[in-house]
Amino acid sequence: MANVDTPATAVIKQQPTGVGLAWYRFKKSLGTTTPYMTVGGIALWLLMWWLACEVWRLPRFEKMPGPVGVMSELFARQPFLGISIFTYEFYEHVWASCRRIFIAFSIATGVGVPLGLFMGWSKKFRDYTFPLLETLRPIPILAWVPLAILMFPGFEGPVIFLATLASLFVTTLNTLLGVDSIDESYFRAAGCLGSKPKDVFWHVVVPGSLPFIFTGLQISIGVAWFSLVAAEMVSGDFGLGYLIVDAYMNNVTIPMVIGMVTLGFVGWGTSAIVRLVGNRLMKWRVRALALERR
Amino acid sequence: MATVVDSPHARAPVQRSRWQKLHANTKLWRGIMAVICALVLWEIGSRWDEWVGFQLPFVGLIPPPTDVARAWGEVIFLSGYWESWYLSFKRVLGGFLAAQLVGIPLGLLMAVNRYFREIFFPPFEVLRPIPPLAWVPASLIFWPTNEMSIAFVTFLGAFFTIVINVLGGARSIDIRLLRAAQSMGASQWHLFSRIVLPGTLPSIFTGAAVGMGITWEVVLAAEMISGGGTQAGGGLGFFIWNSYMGGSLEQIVVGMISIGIAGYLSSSAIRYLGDLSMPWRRMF
Amino acid sequence: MAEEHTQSKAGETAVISGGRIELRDVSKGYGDEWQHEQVIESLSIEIEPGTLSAVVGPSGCGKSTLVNLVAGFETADSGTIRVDGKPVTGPGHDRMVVFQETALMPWLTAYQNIVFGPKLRGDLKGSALVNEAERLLDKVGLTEFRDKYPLQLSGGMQRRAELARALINQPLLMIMDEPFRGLDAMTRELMQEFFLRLFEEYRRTNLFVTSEIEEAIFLADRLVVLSNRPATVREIIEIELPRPRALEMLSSPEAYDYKRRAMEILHEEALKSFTSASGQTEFLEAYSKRGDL
Amino acid sequence: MDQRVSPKPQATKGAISIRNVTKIYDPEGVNVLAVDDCSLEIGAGEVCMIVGPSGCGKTTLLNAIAGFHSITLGEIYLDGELLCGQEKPLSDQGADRVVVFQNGALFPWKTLMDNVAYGPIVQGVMSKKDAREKARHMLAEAGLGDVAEKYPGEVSSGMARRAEIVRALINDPKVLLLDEPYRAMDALTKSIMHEALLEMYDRTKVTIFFITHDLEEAIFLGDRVVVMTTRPARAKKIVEVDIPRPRDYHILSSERFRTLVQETKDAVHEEAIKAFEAGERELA
Repeated sequence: MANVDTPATAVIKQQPTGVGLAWYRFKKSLGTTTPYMTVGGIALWLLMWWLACEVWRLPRFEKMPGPVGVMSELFARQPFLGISIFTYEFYEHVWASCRRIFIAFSIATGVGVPLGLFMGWSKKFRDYTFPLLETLRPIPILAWVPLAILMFPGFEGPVIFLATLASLFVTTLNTLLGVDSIDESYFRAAGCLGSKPKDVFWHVVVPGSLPFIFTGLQISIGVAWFSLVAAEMVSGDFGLGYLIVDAYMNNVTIPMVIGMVTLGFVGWGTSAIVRLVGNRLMKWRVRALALERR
Repeated sequence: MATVVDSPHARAPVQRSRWQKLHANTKLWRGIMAVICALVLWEIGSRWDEWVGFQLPFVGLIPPPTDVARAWGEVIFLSGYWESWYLSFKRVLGGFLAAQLVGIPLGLLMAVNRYFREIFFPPFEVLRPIPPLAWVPASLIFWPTNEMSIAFVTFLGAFFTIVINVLGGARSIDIRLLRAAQSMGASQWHLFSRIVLPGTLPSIFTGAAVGMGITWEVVLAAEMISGGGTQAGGGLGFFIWNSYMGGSLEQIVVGMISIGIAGYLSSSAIRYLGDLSMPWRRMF
Repeated sequence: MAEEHTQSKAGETAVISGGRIELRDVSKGYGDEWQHEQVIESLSIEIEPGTLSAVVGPSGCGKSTLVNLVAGFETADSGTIRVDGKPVTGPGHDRMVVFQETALMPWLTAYQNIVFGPKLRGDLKGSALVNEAERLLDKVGLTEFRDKYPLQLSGGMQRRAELARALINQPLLMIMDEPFRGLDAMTRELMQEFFLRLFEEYRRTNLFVTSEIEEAIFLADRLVVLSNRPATVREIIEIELPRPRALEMLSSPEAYDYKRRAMEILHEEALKSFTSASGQTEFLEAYSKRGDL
Repeated sequence: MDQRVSPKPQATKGAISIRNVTKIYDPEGVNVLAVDDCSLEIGAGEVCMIVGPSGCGKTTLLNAIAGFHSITLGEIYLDGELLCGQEKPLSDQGADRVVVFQNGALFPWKTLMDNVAYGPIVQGVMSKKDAREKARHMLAEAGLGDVAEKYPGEVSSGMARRAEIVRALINDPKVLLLDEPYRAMDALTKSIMHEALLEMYDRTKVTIFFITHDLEEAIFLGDRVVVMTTRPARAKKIVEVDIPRPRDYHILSSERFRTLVQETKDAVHEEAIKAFEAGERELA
């Protein structure tokens, strides 16, 4: 019998798992220049902003608030201009925007994914619906603002409609791309194994297009935020977009920057959540990709 | 042994002219039919209240296609309409070209030089999630004229997209091409100009096409938000907002369709430019 | 030390000496402290100038890493690699690589790909370069396809274009990294015959990595059989088939003998790579039940 | 007493009869004659190898039997039942004829065990629990016991291919249709795959319709080797492989094996030259 010598990957010490491994990787990366550069990069940018706005007060820059002003206001117990992480009004705006995004995103996903799947699944349905989608898609979402205001009474309706419309196009198209990306042999394999059309749909079409669906969802959440901010600026009464415009109207610049920073943070957070859910649902892909990177 | 087997079953290839192919293309017919049905339904929907008396919830509020067509007929002869086309295109091109001129070199530099990437990428990533339109008020304050603030926000819209695409494209070039060039004596500059640059071209055009889409969105919004407020800013965005203020619903839809066509024309221009400059991507 | 390359007239064999490769105790590993992967362990080979040595080994045993080391794309952790006595420091046009699934520049036509090297270095200029390129294009049978882009060429044609691109740089050593992998059997057979005629005419030292044993026996003067990962030289089998080689020689008794010897070693090594990779014991028992080992 | 000596099950099912099948593809009016009046009889429990130049229509035959593509003329019978013919040009897909594909078609999103258990569950032949139990047992028998919980992306191509064959066998098919399953593998993995396939064949005696380019693989595995002409495909020559079973890889160096390989090689080489020239002409 062939003598099986020691396994090829010579493991010296017991390999730590999870946090231990992450800590080891972090310690090891301190050796390289990357972490210092990252911190340095952000520090440099903050410094420039601070110098331009608060120290040198350059011609155009003095109207803008510096990082120190914004941070002190943001973290102040009783903020001078009423907006900080301790004031209720701040969270009201954040909650208003997030609620709208959540509603718009779930409607767009609830309608867009099945629509995309069905368009990919039946050629006839696709021939009828795809041209409609393609004629409407080039129209920028914000061109719908006036119509949205007309069609939907009140403030909430138009804002949510615009964000939904924006992400609907992206979600449907990417789901459709996902179904097209599935290799023909998977359909044939399922056919060979005696699956009825229903089985092929649930066991091949849906899981097969999942990677593209989640790429689409990530873009769609970004587009939803994009349209939401604009809609809130034009017609909203609450929300981060409105906060920024309201601050602009009252010529108070600090809440405006707070609004922008929060938008950036919340926007990044929501797309991180979508990515997390995606990885959770597609364990098979995460493991295969990890294997490749090793 | 006859090389080409002539057999009774072989049928001569049927020569069909381009028009016949077009005619037989069921996909095309279904598409046209679908669009016509949609238009008819829209017409019936919005005229519903005239015929039956009560108004349908959504469609009822929108002007019917026939009115829109008539409004478009009138508007076409107004110089203001074409002027707004011109102004919007000017703003879009201005911001877009600026974003490409700054974004492409920055993306390439970040892809090639590790230290430059490690310094500039983090702040870039921090600013990227902020939707471009959130910058409109700040840019209105910062820049002296209305025109420059719109241009700045348009620039931002396309800038983040092009940098991300160029960076991704430049770093996913097949390592074997770089190695083949190295073994043929390519210097650092040769590697950059002869391998990295052409290799990133496809991603540059993808980034530009997406950037163009965003630029139109941003210009439209900026024109609505800023133009609507103070002096007449002009442009299709303002045209739509102005029609809304003036209460003529048909012109709103005319504006929407016009900007849709403008957007479509500009992104297909970029696609055409892409095919032109990358002949090597065609399969035959 | 390399003797001056005599300009070859069409058809006359170009006499090249030089291109002697010496690898002594070369080792190479990847990864960090926890997941250290030793790919090559104290490997020593000596390849005579003007000969074609085929390197075979179980899949994933580190053959491509060996190519990268000799070509200078990666540096060995320990041991020395010398070409004509000079240690290898980095990539150079004296060692040209033909990659696995062709690495032609997609944005350059076949002709532009071929002249890329000389034009870059400025060795050949103007009409000299054009004649040389035309001659090579004709030799690889791509004259009518000179202005086609790689995407518009078939697999076989792309391989021949890359061969021409390597040869025009007049390398001392040609390194072939499984160049015919991914071709269907028919095109592969024709490419092997084509490559053989080219080798027997140019007689450039050649390091030919492949996982197909029959291909190795048909093309090579020597068979370097590598062990499972971490790769080292398990055995060297001299192929005494006369040159110029013909397809029929592959069904001669000596050829089958070479094949059986190589298969036996590689079977053993492949099994090790199977068991250590996935550690199934049942498979080993099921396999041994058949009484083959 | 090792299993090989026990009485082997006599094959009673899986006889395929292909009678004067012709297939004409019609992409946009260019009538491509892929298979021309091809007739072939495959006995029950026989390993029939199909070899021929690439793109000669071998796969078209497989697609017709499996029910992926229709046929233009002729009939195909399985155990006397009509699979497809004039009235029914497209045979119904079913678990009695399972295909193993060239680049593998295990569902990447299911573990190996769920892949194997998929067939019986979907056909309602077994409950989920029994199907998974039988899947685990069959995978262990094929030496994949402890990778049963892994995803296809995490195992080597050799293991994935063996799991795919187990996925076919769990349905107890009449015919196993293999489309160059070991093409992308190097010689060594291939030799181990051959051993596993032969061992499985001795156990189950299922009819095997095997398309391949590798002539040695054809002679080593097959009872009969059918050499197809270049396009349009027709059975040009049938080589009877009278090497006794069970076979192991020692026969590779036997005299009889070598003459059979040479005989097949001459027939195929001739067709290859024609296909090669035709191919080059097409591309020029």
